[in-house]
Amino acid sequence: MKIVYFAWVREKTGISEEVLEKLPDNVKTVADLIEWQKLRGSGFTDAFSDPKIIRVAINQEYSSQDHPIEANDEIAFFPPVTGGR
Amino acid sequence: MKIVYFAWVREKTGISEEVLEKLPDNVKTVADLIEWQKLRGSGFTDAFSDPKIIRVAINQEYSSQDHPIEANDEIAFFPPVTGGR
Amino acid sequence: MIKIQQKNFDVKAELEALKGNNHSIGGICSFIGLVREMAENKKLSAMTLEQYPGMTEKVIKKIENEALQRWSLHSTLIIHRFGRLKPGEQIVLVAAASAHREVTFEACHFLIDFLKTRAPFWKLEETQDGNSWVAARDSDETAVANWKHPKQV
Amino acid sequence: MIKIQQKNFDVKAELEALKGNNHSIGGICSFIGLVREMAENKKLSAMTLEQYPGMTEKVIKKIENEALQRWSLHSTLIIHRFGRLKPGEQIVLVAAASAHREVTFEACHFLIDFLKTRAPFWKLEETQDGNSWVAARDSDETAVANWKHPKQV
Repeated sequence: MKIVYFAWVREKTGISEEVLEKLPDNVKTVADLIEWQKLRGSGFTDAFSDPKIIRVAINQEYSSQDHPIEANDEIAFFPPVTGGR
Repeated sequence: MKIVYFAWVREKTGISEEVLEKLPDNVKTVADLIEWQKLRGSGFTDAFSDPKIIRVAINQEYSSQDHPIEANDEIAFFPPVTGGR
Repeated sequence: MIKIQQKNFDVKAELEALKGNNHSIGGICSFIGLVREMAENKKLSAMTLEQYPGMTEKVIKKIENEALQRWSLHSTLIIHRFGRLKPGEQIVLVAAASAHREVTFEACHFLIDFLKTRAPFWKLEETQDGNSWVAARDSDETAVANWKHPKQV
Repeated sequence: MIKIQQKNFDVKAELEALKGNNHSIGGICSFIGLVREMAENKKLSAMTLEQYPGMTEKVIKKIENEALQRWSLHSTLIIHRFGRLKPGEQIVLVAAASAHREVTFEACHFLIDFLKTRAPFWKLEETQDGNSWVAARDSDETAVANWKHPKQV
């Protein structure tokens, strides 16, 4: 599973992208993944402390946090977008 | 009095601008002037045959046809405008 | 800024001049009007725009002033050409610059709607069937009437 | 046409390319977004736009397709820059070309509203107080929600 981070989520975790080979069996949805991220250390705990303000994309499509995830997915975590002008 | 003509009003009268030194005493409004114009010959009769489709400006301001006219006025006759795009 | 001219205009240069060195501008909405090749079912070879010199500037100045009163704008630009133009050529450029994007759209739309129905220009179309003056359209008057009721932004 | 790029763009050249040789286009409405010097009450020295390469193009392609389905347009153009930009610099150019002016305004406005709330870009502002990420605004979500109810044109 490839995970990418943007904006302040990237800054807090200190990682822009990573590949996770194996996740615990009970991590089945985006929400499960967020709970698991919180346990990875201070930067992650801080980044994911309030899941409501985190946005998610699975394979470059916006997704809700109750969406299931699969081993080959590209999961992105980021704040609400602020493009345009 | 200076009179200017635009678009098909100009084409029909055959005149783009003219200065009239003296008008009959009973020509007091734009409408009176239009009635008088009709009597000036075939081109004018044609141009002013239907006053409803003629637009008027007095001293470069849009005006209604019941507006009084004065000796020093610049009176313009033209079709509805079609600028812009 | 108002320019009534026969020659063409350079959109980039004109919009840069509109912006100037003002770094509080967040957006510029612009509209470019072009000569269309087809006029109803006839193919146009050219179009000639006649104007009322002097009155044109006065009328457009009023339209511009109304836009500047109605919205919080940094600047507006209206360039209208006259003379003989071929299909594909630029006729008109209207632009509005402001801190916020919503008002640039409103103001630019307002300017072109009023230009269309108030500025003393007349269009003569040349087609294979001869020349004819373009008639005013009711839909343009309706567009202007709609501005009298404040729009929801 | 969609371009996600670091370098600046030339509005004239881009709009001419959008128009091409199509003489059935009657108008082009465009919006240029610029970096503002003041961010709330702080003076900006620069702004850095971060994006999600790949997803950006996908999302914008969808927005463009929706506009092309919704209105009768000849072509649309969306250019969005990323990287570090100074106050006064161009961020985004959106344009819509059509036979008729009303739809160019509607479509161009739609494109920028959706770009603002859907395209995966994030803005980092640099001020004398340090760097901070720009938060999303409720008013932008409201603007998008309004497009779900067909607007009066």
